[in-house]
Amino acid sequence: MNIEDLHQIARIEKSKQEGFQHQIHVCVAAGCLSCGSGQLKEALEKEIARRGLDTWCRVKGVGCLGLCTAGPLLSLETAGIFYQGVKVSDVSDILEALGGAPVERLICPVNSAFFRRQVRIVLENCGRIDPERIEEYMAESGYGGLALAVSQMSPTEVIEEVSRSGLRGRGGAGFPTGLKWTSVAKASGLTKFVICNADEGDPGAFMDRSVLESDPHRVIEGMAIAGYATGASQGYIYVRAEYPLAVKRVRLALFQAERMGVLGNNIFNTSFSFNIKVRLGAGAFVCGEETALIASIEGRMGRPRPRPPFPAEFGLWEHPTLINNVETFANVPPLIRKGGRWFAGLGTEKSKGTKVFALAGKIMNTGLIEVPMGTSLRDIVFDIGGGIPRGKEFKAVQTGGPSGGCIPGQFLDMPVDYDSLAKVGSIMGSGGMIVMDESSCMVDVARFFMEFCMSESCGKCAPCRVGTRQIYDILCRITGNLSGPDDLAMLEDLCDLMKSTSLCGLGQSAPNPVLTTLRYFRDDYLSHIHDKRCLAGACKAAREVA
Amino acid sequence: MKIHPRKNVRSDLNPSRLLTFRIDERVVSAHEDESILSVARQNGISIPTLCHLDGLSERGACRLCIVEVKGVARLLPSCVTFPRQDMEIITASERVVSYRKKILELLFTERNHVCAVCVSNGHCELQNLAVELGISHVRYPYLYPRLAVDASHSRFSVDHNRCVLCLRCVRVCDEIEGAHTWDIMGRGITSRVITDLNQPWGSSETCTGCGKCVQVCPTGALSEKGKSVAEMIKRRQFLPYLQMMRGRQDESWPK
Amino acid sequence: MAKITLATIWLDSCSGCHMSFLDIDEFLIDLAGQVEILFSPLVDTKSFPDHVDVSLVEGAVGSESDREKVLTIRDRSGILVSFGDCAVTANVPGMRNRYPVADVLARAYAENACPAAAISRDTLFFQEVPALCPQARPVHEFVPVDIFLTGCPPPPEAILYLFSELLAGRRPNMNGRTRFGA
Amino acid sequence: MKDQGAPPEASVQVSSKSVEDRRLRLVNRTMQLYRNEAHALIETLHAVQESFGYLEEDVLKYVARTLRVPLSRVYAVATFYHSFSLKPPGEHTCVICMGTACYIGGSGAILDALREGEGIVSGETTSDGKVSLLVARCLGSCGLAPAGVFDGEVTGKLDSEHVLERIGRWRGHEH
Repeated sequence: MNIEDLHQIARIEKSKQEGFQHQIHVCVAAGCLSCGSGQLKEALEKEIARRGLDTWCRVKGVGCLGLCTAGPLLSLETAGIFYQGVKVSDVSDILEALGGAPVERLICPVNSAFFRRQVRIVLENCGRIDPERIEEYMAESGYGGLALAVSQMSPTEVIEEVSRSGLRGRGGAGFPTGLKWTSVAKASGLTKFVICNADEGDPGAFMDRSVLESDPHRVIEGMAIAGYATGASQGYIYVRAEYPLAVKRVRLALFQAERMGVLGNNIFNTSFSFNIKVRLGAGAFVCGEETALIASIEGRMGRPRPRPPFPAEFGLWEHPTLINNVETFANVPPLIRKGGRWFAGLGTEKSKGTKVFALAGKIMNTGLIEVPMGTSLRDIVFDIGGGIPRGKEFKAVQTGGPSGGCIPGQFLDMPVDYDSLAKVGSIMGSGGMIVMDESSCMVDVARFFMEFCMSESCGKCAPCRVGTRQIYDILCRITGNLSGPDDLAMLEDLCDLMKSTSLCGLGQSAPNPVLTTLRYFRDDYLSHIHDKRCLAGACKAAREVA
Repeated sequence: MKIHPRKNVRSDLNPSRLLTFRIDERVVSAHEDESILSVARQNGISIPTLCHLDGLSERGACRLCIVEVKGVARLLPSCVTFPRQDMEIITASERVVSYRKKILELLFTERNHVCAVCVSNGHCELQNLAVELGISHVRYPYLYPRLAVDASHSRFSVDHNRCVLCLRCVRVCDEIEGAHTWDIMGRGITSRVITDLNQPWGSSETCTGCGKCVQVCPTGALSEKGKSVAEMIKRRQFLPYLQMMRGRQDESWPK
Repeated sequence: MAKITLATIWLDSCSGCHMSFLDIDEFLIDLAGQVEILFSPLVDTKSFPDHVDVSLVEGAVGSESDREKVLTIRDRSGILVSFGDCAVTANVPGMRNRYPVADVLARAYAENACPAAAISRDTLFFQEVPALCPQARPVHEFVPVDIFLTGCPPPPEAILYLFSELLAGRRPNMNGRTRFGA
Repeated sequence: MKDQGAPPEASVQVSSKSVEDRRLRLVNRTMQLYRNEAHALIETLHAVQESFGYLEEDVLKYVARTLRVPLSRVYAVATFYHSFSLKPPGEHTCVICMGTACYIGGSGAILDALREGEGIVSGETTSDGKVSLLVARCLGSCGLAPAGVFDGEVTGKLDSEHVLERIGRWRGHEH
């Protein structure tokens, strides 16, 4: 394949799509599939064929439309109409309304803040293209970034463009992507690897899953560009086995990309070659840590090892290795196509671009959103998210999963970016955002996360292995109203120990949910300890005390 | 079990730089590929360790050997940290010592370490560390897990109640004996050392019965049968020698 | 100089620490001149005095009655010494903590009885003796402890050192004089 | 020199299995795909889990020999990762999501109800062998919290009655 071929495929695909007067997009990402969008799509196809409408109307399975709470979702691309909660019995009404007045009772307001306030870069194709057809991705300028990079830019220029964009790792810590690529490119060695971390382990996060299910080629293209820039010719996508649909679509996408020649040898008639393999995770949160992930790809237990040496010089099979997460790679193709300066124009001074969040918990609009960095928490929760259901009071928003923290109402006007979140004791994390209302006891929430860290601790270093268990026991005693006078001091003492002495990021950040709830919701703790009462009324006394 | 870059073998082809730096206010010099722990010990400065053992690969896991380095906020494990020119290392600041104590106390709570009835009483590295660090009592609640004793092997026994998961047994079996009979199952607080497919040691097909694992074990977890309280004394002088012999470059002596 | 008043007690333990105390031999005579024992298994007193300067508590807290005693002692003592490994770590009494109390009693008094006793499990729960707590725990988990004297038993030299420091009005530093399991 | 290619006894001891057991096909294919290299261990265990439903001890031995990985290492990997199970599963499988959104949404109460109503604890199979109950860290279906999977079918917005009812049906009794 050369660049002309790419443009040709895009042109053909475009004109084919324009041939249809109506395109009905049915969301077939995991969320809507589990409310029956698969059957809905089938019913639509059958009915269209029965009515003989198939020459001017087409049904297309697309990736996540965002508003998971209202599934199954359906969009009429040309008319710009969204239908929500669609059932098989609605099919004939929908088809009859085509071209006329929409079906009133199914309408999902598109001009609501949920849709209006989003800026989509990573999700630009989500809900618009069929993730199982490479041609549709190409019709949206897909693989154009790779073509541009390998044919007109030197590897150094690609890295310069990435550095100029100010893109930071979207996996959690926010390490500057350009810097990471530079160190891998500079590392000595002929064999290098690129790994995409799709082991999205944070409970309450589903951004990576949605991207892989809705637009897998974007990640593949990003990895290939990274391979070109760093001098790697082999890539791995390490994806959770718990995401069967994402695995299936990634495998299909890889197959198509190889067949089309955008992966393999001599890509776009250059000397650049790049291949990608899929490796399945097996249910270990700690494998999100770089060195543990590498151990897992090598077929071993995912136990982190001390760094340095960093994977950039001593990684997979001892070779220099670049590890970025799904969303980071997904940002790369548009960044190359449109330039680093364009990307740097979005977001805040130190956090550029946009961020995808998975909104969940006690919030009206649960689902997937993408907003510019620096959007305030209030805008996200109350405007885009539609606020708290059933007239309840907002209590906290949890970001960063088990490594993050609970942010109270007083910080609602804080801009969401890496540094502001760090300042209040939380982290950006991979983008899970869980909203809690007054019915959640924050000690119980801390206990929930500590239970998670305890059972996900790899057990290698003593502070994390035993510390998580001791902290969990204390939190159980507190929620069970069985705590002693010294428990609070011991809790703080152990959190400090784990933070300072654990081997890897999991152990060092595991105390964050406890520390932030202690800082902002101390009353929840004190009420349990002194009055033997749960302020939120959420904890059953003396439950599950070890 | 390769978890860390192999030490470069120094030779004329691969010279290593000699560095000068400070440990506890003392000026020392060492090669760039010698760990801070090893340099400190050569200079008579003791740093407590549990998972480290001369002659085995490093794990960096017990966290007892953490030290402070001036200008670095994080505490660094000295067994896997290498010196840099003009580095200033403090091995026993108040902060570091207090963390070491807490880690050791956590280890005491994790399993059932009843020194009074232990074969290794008086010869135990865990017990000695408690004395060295001045631990008079354990502030955290003991967890009292229910763990088994496996005495199925004809000469040795393993008592999980006394295991600190240093994994010296796993490493010596893999790296020196070459059998890899031992490994570690599960994760987190439920981790446990196993032989073969988590079967009784006595039924292991791969165990050569060499007993190296018993000798390197820092506590009474692995012991020789027939030893009563305080009678188990470990001898491991063979280790550095074996490592040298097995790691040597020219595989055979001139015959 | 006024004598310091002393109480000693054993809870869930073997009394070995008290034996080690007696092993300071001739120094007992010196000590007798400077210390007045108000309450101890070694003297005949029925109830704990209102105040003592120093209390040595041997043994783990293994029953509800132990717990009450330890609370009283803390209340009425100037300096409370956790005396020996059982008090400091729960030691041997703590080895039963992994098993349910009923199983422990059955094992000790029925299964291992010699000759095999025809005792059923139910009759093992006597009314006359204090019921065991689910676990035997160290003293400092119940009350603040001032001095920890480890060892099973603590060596006589360490006990002697403890007293000589206390008598000199100093807070003894036990580091290096004894250890767990000594 | 002894041939190093085929591990000794491998063919003898598992011959009965490899010839007759069709379930080994997927396992063998996976190992061949990776040229029987040790790093294929996790992928191979996935294949074993998929075709046998759990990791059978004999198969673990077979995999260890073929990939030339120590037995203890195979067991270590098999128990480190939560996707693998060493016990045969029940006829039906129910997975309850305990991700943050689902927990906030009440999945803890569902587990409590299952324990009280059906006597099942997560990670275990009912004594009649009908139902295995598992807990997932996050299904990624947070928009539908609390979510669960019943024999592979993801279902959202669960409540205790609904779950008890489905499990009761599997076990052949009503609630």
